[in-house]
Amino acid sequence: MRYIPHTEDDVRRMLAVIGAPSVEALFGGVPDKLRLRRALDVPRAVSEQDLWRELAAAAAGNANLDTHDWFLGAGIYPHFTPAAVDAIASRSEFYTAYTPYQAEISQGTLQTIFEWQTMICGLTGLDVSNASLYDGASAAAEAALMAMRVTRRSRVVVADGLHPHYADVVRTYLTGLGAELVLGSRAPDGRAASVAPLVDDATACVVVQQPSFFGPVQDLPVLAEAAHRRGALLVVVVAEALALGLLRAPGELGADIVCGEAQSFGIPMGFGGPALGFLATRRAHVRQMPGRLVGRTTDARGRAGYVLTLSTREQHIRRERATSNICTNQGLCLLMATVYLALLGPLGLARLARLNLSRAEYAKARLREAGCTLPYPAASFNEFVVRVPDSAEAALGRALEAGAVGGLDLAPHAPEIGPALLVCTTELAQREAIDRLAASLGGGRAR
Amino acid sequence: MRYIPHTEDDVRRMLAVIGAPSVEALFGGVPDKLRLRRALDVPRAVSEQDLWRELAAAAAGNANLDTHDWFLGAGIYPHFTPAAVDAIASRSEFYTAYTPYQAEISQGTLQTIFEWQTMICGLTGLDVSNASLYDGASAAAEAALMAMRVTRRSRVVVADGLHPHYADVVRTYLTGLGAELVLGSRAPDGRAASVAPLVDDATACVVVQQPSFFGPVQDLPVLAEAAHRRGALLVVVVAEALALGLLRAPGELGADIVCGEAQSFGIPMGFGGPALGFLATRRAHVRQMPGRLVGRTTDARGRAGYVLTLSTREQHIRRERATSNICTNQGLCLLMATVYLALLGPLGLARLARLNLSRAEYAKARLREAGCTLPYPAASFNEFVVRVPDSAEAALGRALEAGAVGGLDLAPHAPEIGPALLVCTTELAQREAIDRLAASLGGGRAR
Amino acid sequence: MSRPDTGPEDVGYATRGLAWEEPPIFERSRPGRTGFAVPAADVPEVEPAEHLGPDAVRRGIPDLPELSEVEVVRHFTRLSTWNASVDLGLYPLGSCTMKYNPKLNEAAARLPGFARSHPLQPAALAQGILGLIAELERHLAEVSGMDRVSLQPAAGAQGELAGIMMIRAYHEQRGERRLRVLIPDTAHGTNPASAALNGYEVQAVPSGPDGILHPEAVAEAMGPDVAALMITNPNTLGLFEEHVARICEIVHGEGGLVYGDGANLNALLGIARPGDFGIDVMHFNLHKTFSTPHGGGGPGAGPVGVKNVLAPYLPVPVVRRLEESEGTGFALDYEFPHSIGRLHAGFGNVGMFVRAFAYLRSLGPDGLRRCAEMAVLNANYLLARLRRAYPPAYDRPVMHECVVSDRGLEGTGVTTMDVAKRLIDYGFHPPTIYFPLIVHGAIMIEPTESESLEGLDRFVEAMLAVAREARDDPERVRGAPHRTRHGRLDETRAARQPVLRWQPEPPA
Amino acid sequence: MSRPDTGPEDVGYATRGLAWEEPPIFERSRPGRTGFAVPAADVPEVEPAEHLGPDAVRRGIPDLPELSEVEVVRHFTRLSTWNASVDLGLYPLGSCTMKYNPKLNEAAARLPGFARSHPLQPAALAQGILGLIAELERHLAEVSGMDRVSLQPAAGAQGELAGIMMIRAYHEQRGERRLRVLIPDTAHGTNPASAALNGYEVQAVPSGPDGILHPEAVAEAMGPDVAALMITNPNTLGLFEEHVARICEIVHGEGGLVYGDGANLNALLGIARPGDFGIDVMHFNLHKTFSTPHGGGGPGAGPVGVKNVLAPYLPVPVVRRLEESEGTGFALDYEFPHSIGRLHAGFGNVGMFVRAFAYLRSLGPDGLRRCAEMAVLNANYLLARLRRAYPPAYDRPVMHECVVSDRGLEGTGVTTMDVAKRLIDYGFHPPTIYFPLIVHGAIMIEPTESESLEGLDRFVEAMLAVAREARDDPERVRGAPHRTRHGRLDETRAARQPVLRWQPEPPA
Ligand SMILES: Cc1ncc(COP(=O)(O)O)c(C=O)c1O
Ligand SMILES: Cc1ncc(COP(=O)(O)O)c(C=O)c1O
Repeated sequence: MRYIPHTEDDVRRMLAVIGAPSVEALFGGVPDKLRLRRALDVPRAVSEQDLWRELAAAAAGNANLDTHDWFLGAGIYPHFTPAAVDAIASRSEFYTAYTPYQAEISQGTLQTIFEWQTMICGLTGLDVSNASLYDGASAAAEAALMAMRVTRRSRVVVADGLHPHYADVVRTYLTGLGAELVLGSRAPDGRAASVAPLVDDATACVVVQQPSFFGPVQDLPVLAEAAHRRGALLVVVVAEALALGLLRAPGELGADIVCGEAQSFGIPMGFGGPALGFLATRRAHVRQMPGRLVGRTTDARGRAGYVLTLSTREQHIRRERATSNICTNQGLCLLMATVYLALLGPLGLARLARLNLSRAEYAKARLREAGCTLPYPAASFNEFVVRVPDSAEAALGRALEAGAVGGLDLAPHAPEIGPALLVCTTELAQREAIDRLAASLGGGRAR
Repeated sequence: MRYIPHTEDDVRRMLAVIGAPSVEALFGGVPDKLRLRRALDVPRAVSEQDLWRELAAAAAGNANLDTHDWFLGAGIYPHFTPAAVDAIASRSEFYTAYTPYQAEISQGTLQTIFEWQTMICGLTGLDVSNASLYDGASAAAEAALMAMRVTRRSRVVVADGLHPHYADVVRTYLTGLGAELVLGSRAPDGRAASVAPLVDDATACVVVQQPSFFGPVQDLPVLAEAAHRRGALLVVVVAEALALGLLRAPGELGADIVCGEAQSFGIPMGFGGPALGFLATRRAHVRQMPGRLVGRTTDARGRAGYVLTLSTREQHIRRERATSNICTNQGLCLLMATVYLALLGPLGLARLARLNLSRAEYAKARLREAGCTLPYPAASFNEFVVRVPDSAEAALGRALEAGAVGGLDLAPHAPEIGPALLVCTTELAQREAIDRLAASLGGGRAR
Repeated sequence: MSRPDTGPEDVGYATRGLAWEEPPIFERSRPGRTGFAVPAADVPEVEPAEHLGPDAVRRGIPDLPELSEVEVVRHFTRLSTWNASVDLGLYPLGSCTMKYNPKLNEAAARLPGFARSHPLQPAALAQGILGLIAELERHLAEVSGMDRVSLQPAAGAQGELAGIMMIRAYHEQRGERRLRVLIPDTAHGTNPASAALNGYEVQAVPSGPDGILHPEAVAEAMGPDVAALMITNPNTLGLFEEHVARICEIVHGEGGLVYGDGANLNALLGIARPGDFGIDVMHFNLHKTFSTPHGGGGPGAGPVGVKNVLAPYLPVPVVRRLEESEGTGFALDYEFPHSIGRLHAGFGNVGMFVRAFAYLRSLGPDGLRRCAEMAVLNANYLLARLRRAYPPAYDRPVMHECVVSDRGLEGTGVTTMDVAKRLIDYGFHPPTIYFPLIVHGAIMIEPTESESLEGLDRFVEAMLAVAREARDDPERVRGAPHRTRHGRLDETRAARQPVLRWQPEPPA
Repeated sequence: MSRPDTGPEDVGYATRGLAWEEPPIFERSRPGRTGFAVPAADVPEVEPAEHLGPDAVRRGIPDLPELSEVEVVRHFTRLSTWNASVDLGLYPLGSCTMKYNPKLNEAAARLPGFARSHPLQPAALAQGILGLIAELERHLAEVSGMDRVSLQPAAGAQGELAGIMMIRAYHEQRGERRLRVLIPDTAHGTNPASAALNGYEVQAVPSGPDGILHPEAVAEAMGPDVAALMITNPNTLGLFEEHVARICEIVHGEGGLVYGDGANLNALLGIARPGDFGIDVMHFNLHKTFSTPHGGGGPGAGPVGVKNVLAPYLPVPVVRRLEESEGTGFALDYEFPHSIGRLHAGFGNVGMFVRAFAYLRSLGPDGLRRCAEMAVLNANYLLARLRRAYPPAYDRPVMHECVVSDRGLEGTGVTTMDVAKRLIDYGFHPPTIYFPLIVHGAIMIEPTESESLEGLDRFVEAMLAVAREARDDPERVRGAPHRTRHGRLDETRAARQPVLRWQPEPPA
């Protein structure tokens, strides 16, 4: 077995030192009736070469960015990742290390997290960011729980436009806590309708996704007003982090917690995971934050360095009184995102976001011409709802024939819109591809 | 430009320190009439994303191991490379370093070369190996030149079965030196006919490829005898290095120089390059060797370490009296091969070679049944000549239809054999693929 | 500012050498630099401020640095040189199973069909991945003796949460409101944290003088209001909970369920199966037992396995092999009325599934068993060689890891923390320390099966050298590490005046 | 065995830290270990000894170690930590153009269509690569002002050999036997070595007091028996050979040809073209000017470019775009009766072509010119800041690199070698030293355009610190390096008693 060094001679010598007659004897502590007395029924081992063939075949069984034009986003976005990102993430000093408990021998990971925390503060307009959470959905859930701890309240108001899967996860996390989940409605322009009527003195927070799952850019100041008037927090959830390259920092518009999904920052779609949940808040709430935090300190010789800190919030110290149960998080994804943001810088990120926006506006025009309609007039970023002339299924079928994964069928999530798709255009969606998509979705019904 | 850090402000400050009015002024040393006063006529720069699309398209334009079954070897062999090899070769400490001139800060590269030299000694049965040469062909040429220096003779006898491209390169390297190149003939069994009649007192060396380009394993002792009787050296060229995992070390059979191509040791076929030339010889000839050599020494504190040594053979010291003009060689390929051999070890290499051999014997049987003939009875390793019923072209066409690159059409190299292919079966050629190949080459003419 | 290059050079794997320096990346930033080329716009450019309104768009992005590609690459390459890692040496963090992460798995997870596919693409266009998920679920069920597995949880702790939630759903389905969850005092922190996160009251159960859980203790704590007992087997002392079957009976007897923390499953591969102990639900740590890399703190994957009684409550979506009638291939099912719902926006950390699957296929039944055997052999070998200098917390045969106390250091003034830091000087990442909490100055060592005999001997020599130093030269140990770029870092100071983000130095 | 951790910590990029140790891999070997799984045989197994005869097969393979995959990975990962590299910092080896190696290019070269294709597969199945080769040849011709390019030579030195051989073929074609090749005393060693390798007698031409070649000197050496002059421009002193045009006329006047060593082309990209100087044939170093990595000593690529007069002699095969009449695409031509023949079994180092092509496409005309401009700016900036402490060998404006002498060290007892070794302590790979030979104690510094202003300033501070140390504390400099794992290594000893392979210690 190439992953295990032991030779039979090694084993003999080790048993002699231990004073055990056999390896079998080492398992004497396992009661006989609990022993498995047969070989596991899993396939026989294969050589690396044969395994590679098998895995390549499995991979070939999936449509992907290399095989299709791509207009499907809805929480996981098709973006280009500079090669330098994976080159760094492939450094085994990073990917084969554990959580940096032993600071003196983990400074590479620790300084990276410190840099990431700083970048997220800049993007969100808030004071503190944690290292990471599992994904955007659990980040939204953790934010709601955090707001409940901060406010000692148990009612969570969710403005319209939260990713349906995020809403599901928030619901899951709230079970057993006697919490109440209230969903807002949608305004005709596609943005969230006013939540003011839903917010009461028991409300811990208003959760709003920016931009909305349906695309529109939400009016944060109004939502903040509604929340703050009743002493609730505003939780802004960002599923398409690239939007932060262009939108005003939510922290400047009243958000108390900004969290979401940073997969767009150089992390492969990877069939949805690993992704990268992030969460930032105001300094005042730092002790209620979930997740790891890295802080700067000094060493015995007064030299600056970094350590995991404020661990008294965490499970390994606080156990049942911890702010969260999270332990292993998404460290390597955080590294990738930090490298990605360092490569793009403020201008690169802003220009890339602008290209995404421009492509979306171009696509809207083409789609209208092709006979589709756009139900929601509110301004959007790189994703929007398209109503198709016939059925969403038929339209997606035509797109597929034209070589494109054309978007998300909204029927399961928002049947009220009618036959509609959520379409996303990033820097990968080239003009010609957009033209082909429009033609296929319109089904030749050009006006 | 993302590869160049300078901002306009940096440029201004640097010019001020230099005391130059402009960047243009720095080129004052270039006479005006020699200046290019227009932009270079090369395509405009593209973004990384667009470039990637362009390169992926170019790559997609080539048949490769992922798209076809593969029976084409003839000097570059389709083998499986364990993932660990590229993981190590992707360490930028290795691939972005230069030739290890500054030993104290290049020990990683130096120790690797020292280990490679040792492994090659074991595989060839000789005392000293250099770091590397460009490829098997130039290694053969350098070996012939080296033999000329050692013997102070200028006649080079090439036994039949040297790779035609190697022979071409030897011929090229011999021009201008007043050397004589003599080619031997082929025995009916496919091996080299006796070269004794060709070897005279002016003969520097007998060059023989093992196994022959046509597959047969040559009789080295007989060839060594013929060479040594007249004071010539025996140069054994190995194009399929994997054969060394199974064949007796040439050094034990009379070879004075063993050189060749080590691409089979974990280096991608890469359309023929970069490859990995190697060259080993007896201690007595070390000062006539071409290429880099690494030796062990000690540091100021008596600690063992490694340095480039015996450089007085080399161009940077000896200039026109150097043993070769080689400077940059194939360092990273040598690293890959060293990792590969370390992973396989003696047993892995022997077993892998045996699998290659077994596949070849199986293929021979299938091909015979399919109506092909095998003109050469001499025992071979993983490659052999197949005479096809009709024309080589037609046979290869049928193979291609069956999804295989079926081998090398020998017409340009050995028309005398008739319609024939050189077919190679490695660990990648699975039984079913061999069956398909046999059927297609035979063209349904099963006996 | 020079410190002595201390310690016998022939012990361990490290000495001192050149160390690269690098400031926070923001201090390398210069206005106007970039490491990225934005693709040329092939469509009319939209002016964001016009499109969204001036108040909605930002004027700039503070705290993003400006560097060229070469500077970014150098920055992170240098940072990487400050980390210890499995690829550089023994990383014996107890309970973390820092085994070798095969390179093939890294390459496989990067295949475009896996890395560049989307969770919401039609199932018909994702049969390769769905098939792999279904197969991996089946293999994990077989390895653990559970009936069904969901890969969705993103890490062990989320697997625990999923398990606890299924237990809650199960009881509520029966119209029962149970309030307490019993957890042994040796349990990992995530256990109580997960139970509490789902609203349960946590009650600690003391382990016996022999370091394992006794039926009496469980029986005493057990009651009709207890929803579940969470048990880790082998436990965090590396001891097999030999009464586990009886304990499960007791809990079941009062209508409770038993949660199994599978973080230590490496010790049992092919040897015994939690499902056969009576465990109702458990999680796996693919990033421990199944070799997926830890990534400096994740991503991991924490699949949850259940017995059929809990199957109705599994998270959705569920990957299902189609019935003959439906054709061939795999589909996604959402129709589980009793499901606890979703835990992840997608399917979990799919990239880790690919790696774990590759690992399972590389090992097969014999290889899996070999892992457990050699992991246990290694732990027992270490304990045998260390026990005189570092007495074990509980003197019983261990499984995949061993826990020693700081008793051997008594009177030296040297603490477990000092020993850990001193080990760094010898080129070893320290073991887990001060856990489990019930062991005084615990040193928890898990070598895993990846470690060779010589590697273990080197580690032992280093541990013994430190023990000698603790007596002969305690200052040297208390002052460790000496060979690293940084001396010991002050965690108290970090917590007292938290500096959690970079800020430009105020111009002096 | 502790050495002082010397040097101001704020200078340069390095201090001291933990360094991993690792013996020769053979000392890690244990019989029976392996890092490889041989595929199961799906055909009847052949017994080699029976098949080939017992005398033809080996009984074992000495000197191959036996290790598991994890041990192999650790071995080489640790070894890698002992190297300096471009990704870790400035690597200002003069004449080597150690610029940044873009990561995209590494990924591109690994695309299966490039990395897993075969040189002898039918041209029809290799159109992607053949097209890339043809395009790169065209771009290199435009950049250099030559008419035709062949990418076949595997490195610069082989490009030189190809060029010299074409020159020979050209003369012989004219029935002329010319014996001598003129080479300036500043030339790189490969120039005379390449000329000699092809049987020419090498005659050195002295450069003038201003470090460049003068027409008179060439005229004097020139004669009807001179086949060619080899010239490097900018030369190895970093100086532009401003008389190159006149010199070419002189050589041409007597029927000779001029070979241009293109190793320093980085200084001229978009600025001037060797072809416009009168150069007849030249080589490129893709691993210098065009950013392909040096790999610790290759692989590189040394394409050769020629004027039309030499085109008939280019190495075969030649990649040709098909005529309309023949259809579209590219073909391989072998029909060049006057060709010098083959230099490589395949097409050369194709993997480097992919990288260089990617680099050209990333830069475009403006980017290429920017490279030259910033490379020259950097070299001049360094010289401006260093000149007082390290006087330039020749006091003229430099191009992409600058050469200083050891005059500034006079009386200190400190040598150029000492300065180089001391720079290592500050985290810099030393410049090229003792070359060109005509400069006493030459220090040849080529920063390339990849280096930032701050990076250069740090290097300057280190150089100046060393100059100060040379006066105030010469022993410290003579004893350098101090911070590295190894002290200075004894090259004399290595050459006196060569140990060129590992051998087991004789059992004591
Ligand atoms: C015993 C035990 N249980 C649970 C966990 C939590 O697993 P994760 O870190 O994947 O959330 C760990 C991880 O350290 C553990 O050691
Ligand atoms: C000026 C000069 N000419 C020629 C060469 C030889 O090039 P290569 O090392 O690629 O053979 C070099 C490389 O060092 C060089 O600097």
